[in-house]
Amino acid sequence: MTEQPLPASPLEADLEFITALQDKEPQRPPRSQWRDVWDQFRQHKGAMFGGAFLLFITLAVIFGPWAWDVDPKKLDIRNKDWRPIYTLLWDGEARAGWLHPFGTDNLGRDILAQLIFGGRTSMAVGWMAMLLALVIGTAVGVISGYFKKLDFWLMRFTDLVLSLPILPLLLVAVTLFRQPLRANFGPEGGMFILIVGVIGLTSWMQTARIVRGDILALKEREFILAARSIGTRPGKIIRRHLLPNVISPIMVSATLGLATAIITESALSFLGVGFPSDYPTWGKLLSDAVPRMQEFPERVLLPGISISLTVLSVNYLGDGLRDALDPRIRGR
Amino acid sequence: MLTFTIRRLLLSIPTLLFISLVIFLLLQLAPGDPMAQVPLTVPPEVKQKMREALGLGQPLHIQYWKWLVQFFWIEPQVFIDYLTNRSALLGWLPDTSFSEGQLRVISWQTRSPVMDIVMQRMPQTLWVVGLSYVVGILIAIPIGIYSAYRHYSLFDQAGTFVTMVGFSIPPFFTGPLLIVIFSVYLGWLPSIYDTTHVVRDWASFKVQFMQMIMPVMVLALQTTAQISRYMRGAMLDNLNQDYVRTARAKGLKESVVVMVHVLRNSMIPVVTVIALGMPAIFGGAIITENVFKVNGIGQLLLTALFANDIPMVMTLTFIFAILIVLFNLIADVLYGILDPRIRYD
Amino acid sequence: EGHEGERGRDGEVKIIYWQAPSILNPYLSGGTKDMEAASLVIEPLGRYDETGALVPYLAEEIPTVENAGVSEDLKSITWKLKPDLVWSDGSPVTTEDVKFTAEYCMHPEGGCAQRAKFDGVESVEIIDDLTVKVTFSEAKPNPYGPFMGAQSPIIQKAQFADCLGARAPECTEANFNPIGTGPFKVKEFRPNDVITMEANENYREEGKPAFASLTFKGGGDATAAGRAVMETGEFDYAWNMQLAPDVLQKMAEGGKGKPISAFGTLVERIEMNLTDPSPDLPEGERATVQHPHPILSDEKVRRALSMAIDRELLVEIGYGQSGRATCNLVPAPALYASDNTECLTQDLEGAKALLEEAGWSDSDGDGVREKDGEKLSLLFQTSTNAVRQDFQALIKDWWNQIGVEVELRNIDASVFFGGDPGSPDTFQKFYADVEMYANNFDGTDPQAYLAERRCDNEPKPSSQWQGENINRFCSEEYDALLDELSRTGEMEKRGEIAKQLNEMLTKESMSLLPLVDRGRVSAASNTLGGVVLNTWDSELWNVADWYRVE
Amino acid sequence: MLDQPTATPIAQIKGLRVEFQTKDGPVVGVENVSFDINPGETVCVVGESGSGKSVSSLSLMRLVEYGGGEIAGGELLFDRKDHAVIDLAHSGQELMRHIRGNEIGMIFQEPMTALNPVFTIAKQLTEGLRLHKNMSRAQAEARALELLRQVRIPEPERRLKQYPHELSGGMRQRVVIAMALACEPRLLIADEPTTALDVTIQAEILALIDRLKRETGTAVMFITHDMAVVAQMADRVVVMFRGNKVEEGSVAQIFENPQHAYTKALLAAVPKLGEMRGKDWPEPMKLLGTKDKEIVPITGSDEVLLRVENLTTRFPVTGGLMRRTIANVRAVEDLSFTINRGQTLSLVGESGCGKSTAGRSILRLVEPQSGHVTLDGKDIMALNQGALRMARLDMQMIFQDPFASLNPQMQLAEQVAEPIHNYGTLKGGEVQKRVEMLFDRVELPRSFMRRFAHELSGGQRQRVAIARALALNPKLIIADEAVSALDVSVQAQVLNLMLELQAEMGLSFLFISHDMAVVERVSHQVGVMYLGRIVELGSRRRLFENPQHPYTQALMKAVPIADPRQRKDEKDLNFKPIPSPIHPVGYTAQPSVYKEVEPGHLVLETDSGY
Ligand SMILES: Nc1ncnc2c1ncn2[C@@H]1O[C@H](COP(=O)(O)OP(=O)(O)OP(=O)(O)O)[C@@H](O)[C@H]1O
Ligand SMILES: Nc1ncnc2c1ncn2[C@@H]1O[C@H](COP(=O)(O)OP(=O)(O)OP(=O)(O)O)[C@@H](O)[C@H]1O
Ligand SMILES: [Mg+2]
Ligand SMILES: [Mg+2]
Repeated sequence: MTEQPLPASPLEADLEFITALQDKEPQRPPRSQWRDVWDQFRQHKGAMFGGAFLLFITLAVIFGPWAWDVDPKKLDIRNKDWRPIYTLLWDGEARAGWLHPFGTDNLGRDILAQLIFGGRTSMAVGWMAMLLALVIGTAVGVISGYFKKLDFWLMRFTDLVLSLPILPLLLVAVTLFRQPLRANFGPEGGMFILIVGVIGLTSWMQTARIVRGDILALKEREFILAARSIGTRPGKIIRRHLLPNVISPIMVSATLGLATAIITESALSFLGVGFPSDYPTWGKLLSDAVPRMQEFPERVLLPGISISLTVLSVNYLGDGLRDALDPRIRGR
Repeated sequence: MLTFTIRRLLLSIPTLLFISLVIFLLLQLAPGDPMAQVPLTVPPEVKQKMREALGLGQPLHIQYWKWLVQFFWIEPQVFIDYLTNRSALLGWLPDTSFSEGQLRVISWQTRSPVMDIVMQRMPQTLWVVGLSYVVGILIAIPIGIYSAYRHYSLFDQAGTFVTMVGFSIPPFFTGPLLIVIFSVYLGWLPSIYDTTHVVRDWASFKVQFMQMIMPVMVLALQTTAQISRYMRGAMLDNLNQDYVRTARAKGLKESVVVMVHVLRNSMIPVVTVIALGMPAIFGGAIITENVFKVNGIGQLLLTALFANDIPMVMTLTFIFAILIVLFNLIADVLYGILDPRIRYD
Repeated sequence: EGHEGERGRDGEVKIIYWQAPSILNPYLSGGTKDMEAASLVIEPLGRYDETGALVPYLAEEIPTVENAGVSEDLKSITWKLKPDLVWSDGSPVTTEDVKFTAEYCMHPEGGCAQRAKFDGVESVEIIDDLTVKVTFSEAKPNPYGPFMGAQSPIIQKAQFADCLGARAPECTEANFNPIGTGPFKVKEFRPNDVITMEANENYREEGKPAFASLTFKGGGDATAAGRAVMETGEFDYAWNMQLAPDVLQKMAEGGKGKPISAFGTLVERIEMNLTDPSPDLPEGERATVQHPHPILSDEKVRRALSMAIDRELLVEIGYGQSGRATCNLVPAPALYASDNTECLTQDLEGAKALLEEAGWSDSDGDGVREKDGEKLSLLFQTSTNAVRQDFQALIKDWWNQIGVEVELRNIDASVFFGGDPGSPDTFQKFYADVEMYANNFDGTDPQAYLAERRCDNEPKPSSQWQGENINRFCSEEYDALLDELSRTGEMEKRGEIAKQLNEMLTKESMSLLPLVDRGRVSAASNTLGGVVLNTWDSELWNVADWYRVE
Repeated sequence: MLDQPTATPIAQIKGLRVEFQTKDGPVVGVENVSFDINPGETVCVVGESGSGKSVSSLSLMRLVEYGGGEIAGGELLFDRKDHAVIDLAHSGQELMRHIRGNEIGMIFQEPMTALNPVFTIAKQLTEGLRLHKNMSRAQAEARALELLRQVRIPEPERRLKQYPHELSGGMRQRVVIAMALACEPRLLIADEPTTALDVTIQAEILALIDRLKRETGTAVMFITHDMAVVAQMADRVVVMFRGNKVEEGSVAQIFENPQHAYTKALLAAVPKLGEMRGKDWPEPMKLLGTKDKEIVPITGSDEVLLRVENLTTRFPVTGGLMRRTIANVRAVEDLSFTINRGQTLSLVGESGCGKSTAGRSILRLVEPQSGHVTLDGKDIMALNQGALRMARLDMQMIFQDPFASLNPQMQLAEQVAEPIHNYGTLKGGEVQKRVEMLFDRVELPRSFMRRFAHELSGGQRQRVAIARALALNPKLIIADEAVSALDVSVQAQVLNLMLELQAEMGLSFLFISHDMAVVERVSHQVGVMYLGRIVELGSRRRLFENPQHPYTQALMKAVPIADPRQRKDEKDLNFKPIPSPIHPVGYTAQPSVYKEVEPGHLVLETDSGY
């Protein structure tokens, strides 16, 4: 194919009429896409709050151990059942002090340190399981929406997984995979992979359904046909044209997914299948503290609030991101 | 629509058979043993004998086939017998006795037919879990509507906040919390659900009401959170549609525009979401039932799981699978019925 | 005493078991919850009382050698029923029913959970309507297996006649609603949920039970059950309050009820795996006697591990009033309990010295001892249970202090105690270095219990991992002494031997570290009178004597 | 009518100013607009997209508030029946609700979305009646039936029970009109009521509104951007431009003696049917504002580039339990034509006649049943997927909806570069250069390269789509209704651009459209399609000057002409509903047999169903 020279524009403007007839130019100067995203994002107060809190809590659980270098597993029986420092405000007699600002548990383990370490695990489990579920859900959704032949089977597969009971599944997984995983990743790493795997593998179905529905609708849009007509391969159509357009339902699933993953992990702790017992997670701290919640309400409230705030901020962040990532909304 | 439904129903049969096989194999693979609750003082050989008496030693395919026959052939016969012998509806038919002498699906734990126990558990499960679903929906829908109508208002923000908090707090925390407040400190509500309570008159209804408040509320919190999010989203989508402007141009009242025109359209996706949530009602709510001792299907599944009562777990999960497949279908059909634009086949 | 009066005068009593009964036939289940629920309805010939002494129930008296009820050669025992006994349906109780009970449980296809109670029974002969004779194939120093205690009550022949052997599970109606002689009879049984009962109008004692009806609720967890009795007063009696002492105490402050406790033979212990559980070994050789444990085979290490534990503190944290630190595997009855208290004082320094002596020293300064390049590192497993996890944490902490690295693992109880040979996580397989659980023995005689530690009785692949010698202890001397015990009838002598055996396992070899002698804890409402907690039989053994205090 | 000075105007808009509060601060939707509407008069408001036409009308209904707008100034005087004149801009919503639908009726732009999809036609029609006229259900339904008859919907009884989606676009629009007329309003506002419709249906709707106006004496405010429609409908014309009124006058004045430059430019941009009479070759339009440039006819060559023979495309209709194919939609049936290098063949016809399917079948974006497509000697039908992809290098497509055919999430430069990347025709920096050159070529500022589709106007978007189609230097471009969605002024520019490109690069076009005037302007050859077949095929000149097939003749009649003196009469129109293209599986279609009436002018002899 030879390159044909395109002649320069022949139209020279007659100023008076051209203003009347030419297309209006957008008033705003062009800006970088990410600047735009950021500007839109910044306008969403909830998202800013959510993002800031999430950043804070992520940094806190990552760098917290340096700032507060107490070992969360360290027992100190003599100093058990300390109250958080603020109880001194109304009860001068309370066992509390700066040594353990959030108090200690019934074996004298420092609650602040446990919260930090527990947060690490919970956040990691939450994020990883959510990402895994998202990846699977999106993949299944996109594939079954896009390839008509696979649709039926993938959707029936989704039904299948939907009806699998999670608890026996986890027990099976533990039996089958714990030994090799433990050998390769250590007892905690292995369990981490297992839990993330099981939660991720059993919570992608909703995402898949929603994404599929959206893809089915998008597929009928003309720009997909256009992409096909300019020779875009299916893989690329999915990546470049379909996926960016289903980002908002994916965002919503992601928010709910993170919350569900953190909560499922805690439910597993509650049912006694999960990390080694001396390995704190927010869910486990919460469920361990429930029997003593009358005397030591802080032990349920602290992890409870941590979970809620994290989930909440992820939700707001998701709302904001969805608005910011959609150029149509961003334009307004 | 009818052929669509029939076609889907037919296709779901092999799907379900496959699901049952997967569940069966999964449970076989699962570690654990029905003898776990027998005290350690009972010697191993006795336990071995007990296992054999349960039919544990048989080859897998025989066990699976036996279950299939029992579930798909004998249990329906039992049901027919029940209908013709005892039910009010069909009791006038000559009594049948198809199932006499046939071995039904027997629970290892209780040595009684699984289906009988399931039927026994249904009322309290439906009362508590089902009612909580209804309550959750009844709360969620107005919240969703108003949040969308007053998008980004204070109410919307507060609604989002409360529902998300509700969604993020696990029931094993909210349950005991409510018990401590309302049962222990205030002494207003019972902490333990009485499954044998029968509502006969006003007073006994009050008792029933009191004992249901807490579990229903704990469960409804989760439903509310989810449904109100969907409702809000659907309303937002529809409020900007052209037909809303048309309705306004007719001079309709704002309430009619929103509550008739917009709501009807927004309910279409929400109703299907609600339908998809239905199987969970029959599946019970494991943790909440446990916390309040409601002893519905969820608690049944949990105890069966911990006791490794495979026939029970197998049957329950499979019933659950049937419901999921069925309600998936119902959701699709509902969608088609509610939305005149959708026509299957 | 205020509990005299007519039957049913006190209305309703409500009992909560956080594990719900699933069947009322102890022969088909063996689970404690089922057995105790059944004990309200069906009764044995005799029971153990709170001191472990035998008391007649359906029998006129307890047969002994002295009253010629037991033959001199210890090979037979003759029971005499009380006259005029009737079932709750009004039909008379006869020795036919007793004989049938034995037949029912001894049927080879029945899978009877209490089969061990009938071990060695050669025949059950009816002498007359009220007299029945049980003959054993060999001398039985303890002939009170059959028909004694909650495990082996008498069932009605008329009701169960069609339920023998393989047909046992088909008799749902009978299994759920057995006709009995006990103070109550079943009105409605909802498996795993709730049982409603009403007073048995044919009960043999005048004016008993004091309650006209009984509700037996199941489900939930110990905390909730305790709360319902002690804090909200919704229930009268709650079973098995396995809760941390501070939690229990806080609940008692609720003022509606109080915890009650009594001690039996249940001992929480740590088993030391004497074989090598390393995953590097081929399956089939792992944790078998072919490979002695590389670390724990050394008695000094085991002793050091024991010395590092502060048992009193464990009790304080985990059990409070309802536990006692112990160094014995057999803590009771007094006749068999050794007075060994050596282990009760924690000695971390001594433990360290002992490890040094054994060649384990921390040469690289990382806080973990090594020997020949191998780290002193242990995997410590137990079942999932809040108190056990606290124990694990504490013990791990102490062992860390003496330079032992510990990895903790907790396994779901249904798997851990399940005994499924396919699972790597059962306590029998013991694919870990140390493990913790509790066990006790039935009745008052420890012979069978001690005999579990015989050589060759360990779980192993060839026995499908069944076997009770969990720590794979093996000593010829021990086995010889066991044989002597089984030949000895004289009580004093038996006590001596049992103590010696107990010490061989604990004090001398340290192959098993008893930690806590665990009592039964239950909670009873302040308005409930007549409760006597019994650890040797069903907790509800004297429910006929319960009454309402105003 | 115009010369009656007596009646007071029904509505007077005085100095209207409407502002919208947006995130980027206030936006002025309408700056300063004043005009009157007299009883029994049709006032056409014209202007390009975004000039504030809809906002003015919505302000009159006081519906702008619901879209976030605010009437910032001016008066909206409305003469109620009792001759009390009130200012709508300041009356309460309660009163407005009474006026809306009752005294002012409104017809909206989009018939597809203006009806609530989940309610029956009856419900939607009677709602207003029951509210404003306090009718009982039965009365209201009787009136609804009457209304449907009035707007000439076939089988009105059945329609009442149907849902909007079961009606065709034209019928839906008629329902919307019936709805607006339900309470016999004194003022009817019609906001682009025909933009989305076919010519034939458009003609009918226009005639309908005109008739109703005459019969009921309602005043009509008719909003449109189509000058041809204005010529057909208006008594008076208001020209709007960027929120201001720039000119007002009687229809004759505006068309014959426009004063404002914008009006002139607008009129110049309107293609008029018959303008090309007597010319053999298509040529670019003479637009105002362009320098006096020579207008060169485009002759093309005689060399055949694309040959389509007996092309047939069917879509299966499945049904029954086993989902077997029970019938086929015969979208394209035995189609044959050729396109020469550098020339344009246009396919015209009504919605659903198979134009798009024909275009897509040639690219094999849908798989045809049978037939041959030869492009530059290459047999497209015989290619496998890989080769087909390569063959698409030579043929590209431009779609109808410029918004839908661009990915909203991608920057424009990326989208234009995408085909280049796909085929790897260029590498590295050259891609960028080529994209820049393409932007220059379609006269888009380079600053647009990093924008998103929604930031552009419709015409600009369509230019991006053209740039994308040009990126690979194709030989053939299939333009599927490429200008239908554009404003006239913009449409003219895009058309000129296409013609220029053709002249310079020797491109061939398959131009798909339903707009006869546009087709007349751009084509060398024209094929008229009906029910999947070409009923008449020939050179543009012969076909337009001597239409032979009855369908072609009817089509020609329906096209509105931008000349107020050539108004059509409803009597001239004579359209039958298009029969269903669905046929059972066993049905065999007859082959298309043509009669050559003139050299190169073929007319279908086979029964086409018309
Ligand atoms: N809801 C809104 N928010 C912000 N700006 C708006 C809104 N509605 C209209 N506008 C602005 O008001 C101006 C006039 O819009 P209007 O809809 O009246 O145009 P129009 O002449 O009807 O165009 P079209 O022919 O496309 O229908 C436009 O610039 C538009 O951007
Ligand atoms: N994917 C498809 N499946 C089934 N039928 C289809 C499909 N695409 C088009 N059709 C049918 O084929 C016929 C021709 O459709 P086509 O889109 O080609 O018409 P058109 O002339 O382009 O109409 P328009 O002017 O509305 O674009 C119509 O009856 C249409 O309903
Ligand atoms: Mg408009
Ligand atoms: Mg088309």
